[in-house]
Amino acid sequence: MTVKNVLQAIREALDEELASDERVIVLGQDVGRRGGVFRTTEGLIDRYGPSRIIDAPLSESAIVGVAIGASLAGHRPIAEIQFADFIWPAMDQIVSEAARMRYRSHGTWSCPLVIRTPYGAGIHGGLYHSQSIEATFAHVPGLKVVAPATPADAKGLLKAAIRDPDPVLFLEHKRTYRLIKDEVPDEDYTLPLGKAAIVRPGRHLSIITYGMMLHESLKAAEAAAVDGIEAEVIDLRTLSPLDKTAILDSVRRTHKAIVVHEDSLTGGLGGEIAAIIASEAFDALDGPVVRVAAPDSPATPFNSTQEELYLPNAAKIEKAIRELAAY
Amino acid sequence: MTVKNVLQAIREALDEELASDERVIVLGQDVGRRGGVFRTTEGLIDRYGPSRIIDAPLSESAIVGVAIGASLAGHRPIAEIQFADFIWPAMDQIVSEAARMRYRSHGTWSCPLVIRTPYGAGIHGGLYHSQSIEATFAHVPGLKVVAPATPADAKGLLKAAIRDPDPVLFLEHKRTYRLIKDEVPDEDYTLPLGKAAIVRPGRHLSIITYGMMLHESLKAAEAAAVDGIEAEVIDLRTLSPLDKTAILDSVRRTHKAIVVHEDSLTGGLGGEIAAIIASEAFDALDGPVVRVAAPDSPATPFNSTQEELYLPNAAKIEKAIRELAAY
Amino acid sequence: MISTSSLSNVATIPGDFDPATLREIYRRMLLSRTLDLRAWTLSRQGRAHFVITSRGHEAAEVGSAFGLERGRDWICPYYRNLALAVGIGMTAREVMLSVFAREGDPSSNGRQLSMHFSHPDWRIISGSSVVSSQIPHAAGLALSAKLSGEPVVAVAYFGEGGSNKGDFHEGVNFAAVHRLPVIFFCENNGYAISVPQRLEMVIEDVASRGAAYGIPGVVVDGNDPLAVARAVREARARALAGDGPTLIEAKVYRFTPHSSDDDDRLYRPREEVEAAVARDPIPAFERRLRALGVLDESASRAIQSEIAAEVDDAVEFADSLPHPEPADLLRHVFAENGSQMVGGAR
Amino acid sequence: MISTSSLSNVATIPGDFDPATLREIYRRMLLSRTLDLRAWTLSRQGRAHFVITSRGHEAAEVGSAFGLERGRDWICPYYRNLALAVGIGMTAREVMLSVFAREGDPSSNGRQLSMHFSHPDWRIISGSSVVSSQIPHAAGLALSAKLSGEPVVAVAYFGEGGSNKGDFHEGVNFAAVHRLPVIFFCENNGYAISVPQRLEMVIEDVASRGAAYGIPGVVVDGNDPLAVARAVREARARALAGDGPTLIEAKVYRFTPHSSDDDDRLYRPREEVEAAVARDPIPAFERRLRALGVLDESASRAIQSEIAAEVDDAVEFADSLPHPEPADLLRHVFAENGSQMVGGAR
Ligand SMILES: Cc1ncc(C[n+]2csc(CCOP(=O)(O)OP(=O)(O)O)c2C)c(N)n1
Ligand SMILES: Cc1ncc(C[n+]2csc(CCOP(=O)(O)OP(=O)(O)O)c2C)c(N)n1
Ligand SMILES: [Mg+2]
Ligand SMILES: [Mg+2]
Repeated sequence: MTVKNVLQAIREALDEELASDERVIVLGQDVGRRGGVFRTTEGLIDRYGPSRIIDAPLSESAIVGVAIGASLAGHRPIAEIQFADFIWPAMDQIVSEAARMRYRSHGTWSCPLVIRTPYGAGIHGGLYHSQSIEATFAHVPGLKVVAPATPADAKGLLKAAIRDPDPVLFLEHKRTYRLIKDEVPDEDYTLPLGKAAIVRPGRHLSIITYGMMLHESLKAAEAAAVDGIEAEVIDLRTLSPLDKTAILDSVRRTHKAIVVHEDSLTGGLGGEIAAIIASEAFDALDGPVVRVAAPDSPATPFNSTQEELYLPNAAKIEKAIRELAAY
Repeated sequence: MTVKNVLQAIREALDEELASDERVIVLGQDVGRRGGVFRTTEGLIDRYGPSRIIDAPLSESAIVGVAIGASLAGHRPIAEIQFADFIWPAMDQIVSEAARMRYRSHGTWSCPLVIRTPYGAGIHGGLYHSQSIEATFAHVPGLKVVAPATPADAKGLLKAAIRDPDPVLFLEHKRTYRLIKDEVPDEDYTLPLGKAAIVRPGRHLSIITYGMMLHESLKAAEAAAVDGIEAEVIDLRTLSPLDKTAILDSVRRTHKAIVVHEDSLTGGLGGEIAAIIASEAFDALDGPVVRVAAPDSPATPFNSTQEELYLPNAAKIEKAIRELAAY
Repeated sequence: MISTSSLSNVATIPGDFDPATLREIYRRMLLSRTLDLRAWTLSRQGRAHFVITSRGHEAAEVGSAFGLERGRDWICPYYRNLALAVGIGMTAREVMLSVFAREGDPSSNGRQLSMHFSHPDWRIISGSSVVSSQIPHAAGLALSAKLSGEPVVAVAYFGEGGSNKGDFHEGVNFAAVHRLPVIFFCENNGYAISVPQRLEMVIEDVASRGAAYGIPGVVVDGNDPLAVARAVREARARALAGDGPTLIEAKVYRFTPHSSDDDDRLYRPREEVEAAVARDPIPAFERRLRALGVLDESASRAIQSEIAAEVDDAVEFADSLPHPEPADLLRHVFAENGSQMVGGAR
Repeated sequence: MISTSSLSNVATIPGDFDPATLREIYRRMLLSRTLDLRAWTLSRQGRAHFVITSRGHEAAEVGSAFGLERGRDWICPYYRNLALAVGIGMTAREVMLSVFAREGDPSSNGRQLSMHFSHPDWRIISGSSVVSSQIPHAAGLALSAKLSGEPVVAVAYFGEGGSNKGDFHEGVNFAAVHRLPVIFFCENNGYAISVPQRLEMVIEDVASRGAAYGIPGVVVDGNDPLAVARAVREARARALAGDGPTLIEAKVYRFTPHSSDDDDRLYRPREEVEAAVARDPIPAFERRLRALGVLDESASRAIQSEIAAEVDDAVEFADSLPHPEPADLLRHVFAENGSQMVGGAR
């Protein structure tokens, strides 16, 4: 075990998979000499050369489309979209092509590729360097969506995503990159896609969350624990397919649920999770299913006042915990 | 009042708005001589000429992007995407541009435009002429999403959408085009965006639905009524912003809710609706919030067996009604 | 931009095609045409839900197939490519399985609209109905070939309409930058459904767009299968020599409405259609082969009756097969445990 | 493709620019540069979160503004357009309000990253950070102008990187087909962040892409504001005459890293940067005006100190204003009741 931040963990995962499997290639804007705008691909071009670490023209649709083609012929491309906000031009390639190739060819063809992209707010990125995009993609059958919150998870899940036989959208919360440091196993390991983790056990209510909001939720849970309210905190880690078992088991034990995400409320992933609980654990519920999320405005403004106001945080989550506990 | 089908109602709405407001223009593939692949723009080019009824090159992103530009300068463009399945190449223009223009310019600029597109399955369209796309767009702040189910609603809502100061995605269920016929007022009228309608009152449970599934739900409700189960059927009509008041009022009266949509289950709009109910009407609930939707596979296959299996229908809804009523 | 002239009037056997190959090209064009006509009839009879044709495009499509290493080169087709599928090697039965959407259809097992072909043995990649999304795929397949050193090319097929889409621009440019072994094959029939070329683009030749990417653009007579085969062969040689992509534009005409759902009388003058049909590449090629002595009356009749039987058999065979299993609906959304992938499983 | 030669060495006052205009072009270039440097310093001091510069692009951007009818022609800028905003007419205070993201910032009221300009009076349309999405908007604005008969053009600004995106292809093609009064203005600085031009495209000149759409492409020396202004003026005249769009490519160099978050030492040799800076268009233009007798030592000094004061004032002013109100966060997602729209409210 060595303490690393999320950035380092991701870089290591890329490096190890490139080293062990020559089918793995990386393509995206500025992934070469520049080492990526967040330095996640730093040094890779020196080690693997420009034929495997490919600086792409400013063409998101081609980046994903070319990755699809390469994956069809047996490569294992890792496409990088520089910011999640710029993934929309590649929407068609992701939704219509990567996610449906296996289904539409009845299993003849498949797209074992990973699309990595930094998402989320809290670093003064303004409207177009802050977006959360997970709800949109978690609604796409045939695509897996992964969103780790810690260095060890980031590494283990990224390696699993690269080895996965299906297309995976790998969401890296950019605020966690340098902020979140923790022990990372030194040996080669993967973590299974589709499995949530109980990060903090508790008996009074369940908080279901992921990404940066895991850390805010944990803080909130600690604060509420001072008054004897024990919140269980679940990190979903994979957003599609959802680990329904983990969600429902927890709520059946605690009888109350709060879903927390940074994305805007309406149509966010929290709706799906709340719906699952309301339909499949209804009999166990002792209170409304609560959602803590950003308001329904288009991403966070650049100025600091409003960025703070926009984002969910430990204080807002704590308030929700206390209210639900008192219900 | 005259009996018309949805196609005729839409064509009339276009015609009337083109006639009364010279800022209105139509652009899209095959909207000219061809009159649209479903004939919704039939005859318009003869009446308004090729400068207002514009056949566009095969470029969805430009169709929406050009509409945005024209709307900024004061026109009222109606962009047609030939099939909803082909809207993804325009995703960026819709999400990043049209929906955010007003917000990001703090009200200086705005995009009063309509994007019309036929969606939905049931006409043997296979994987790429059948998709439901509403959940994705209902999660986009700054964009309104409308999905009428009847001729009169289609006309009144389309006219309102054209006159609306904000971008509206107008979803036309292609199976309703010729199938659904009903009385349409002869005079000029609009219907307010954001207002649901109680199409069938009932006291035992609420069915919340829209589009083609309204008609299947009504059939199911009639079938269940034979045994004295009275389902209230609500047609949302506008999917964003949602008419929360109508949803919650109904569920507070009936104490039980079924959400029905043709789109695939996970991450569908039903999740949001169920979540609203589970959080804001929890105390009124006498049973789980039930969802009836397509399975999590990528749209409906072409062959008839599987298309039928894939789609929700009256029988499946009736089953859900009976089960929930018995809960 | 290079313009390859039609060779239709040359009266000696072209040195680069032996008589058997010439007859085979003809046979496949005719097989495609016959399947096409039958599929159209089936749709008019209500036995097929939806069909889309390649009538008028046969010389371009079959010709292109004969410029490739069939089964080794990667094919990214579009919905207009019935003749291409037949040209590459798909059988009448396989085509009819797609038309009837029956269990065992190798393209999609009845999931896709007809004429959306896919075949593992022929390296025909499944395409969606979304215009031009296959173009970057071909670039990616070519990237893969280049990286692994396999001496094959990838070919993307699309219409002139598709050349106006972002994915054309991005995909071709990417391939050009990396000098990938890929051929972009544009079938210019002058219309995107009803939209005539003058409302699609200002330029005359899609091939002239090659210059925007620094790659050669070649115009070829799409009614001449041999000219097309040669243009493709040359582009292939260039690609394998490391000289990167070529944009080939075959000038063709679509004889039918866009699909069984279309009515082209709304937008195409009948005289225009009739004039194109008068230049039908199939009888023209037959006449040419007769003039060359490669085909005679009896051989021609033999081919025709063989094809008629083949198509009859294919219809009967496909229609005898069951619809896909209901339970099959949810298969292959994701990899199944222990399933062998073609992609990603080298 | 036309290549407009640099006029840098001509020693008589160009007939088409009067001395006051020449001085004003110079003043705006210098004002932009001074604001740019100050914004960079503010970001290094932590007083601004993020800045992006137009240093090195000033001659191209201010020059282009002086080829337009400022305030009447529609401007669709990108993030590299500080000098353009100043060239069109935005004030130092308005720029600094964007940098500080304060209440009253006309571009976005502090919602967008700095240098994402918008201004109703100047018809500067708000742009996102998404590369090239503004290109189809300019086509749409031009369509609107054409339909309503207003004799104005729309201009889209973007980098050579942006010319590889689908929206460039689709937007330019649409405008070409409809002969819309629009100018596509490409600022080619040889890099998309770190990606050098040879990895972005095979061709030398983005302007040569005009041919793919049947429109003229013009290369112009982006260090020469007058050559740029003339090229824009000509394109404007062509557009208003009904002859459709022009693609102009100004060759420039970005003096700074991509943004305050970038470190260009990772990818650009220092000698290359230094060589470009040695050709800095601002002192070059000053020398030229001096040689022409349009500017003398004292006038030059007066401009400099006026600008210094203007920028000091702008910083002080902007920094004295409050951050946007918390309650403002949810405004303008949709139209507010009774609000007057600029768009859609003619
Ligand atoms: C992205 C997209 N937009 C629209 C359509 C609907 N559509 C199907 S074919 C077609 C015209 C295509 O024309 P072209 O590329 O010239 O090919 P052709 O059919 O003429 O061979 C259109 C508009 C589609 N399939 N995909
Ligand atoms: C669609 C999209 N992809 C990626 C980015 C990230 N990004 C911002 S600027 C830039 C490079 C742009 O280069 P160019 O168009 O040449 O303009 P320049 O900055 O050189 O003036 C990139 C990749 C973006 N803003 N939008
Ligand atoms: Mg065509
Ligand atoms: Mg650049």
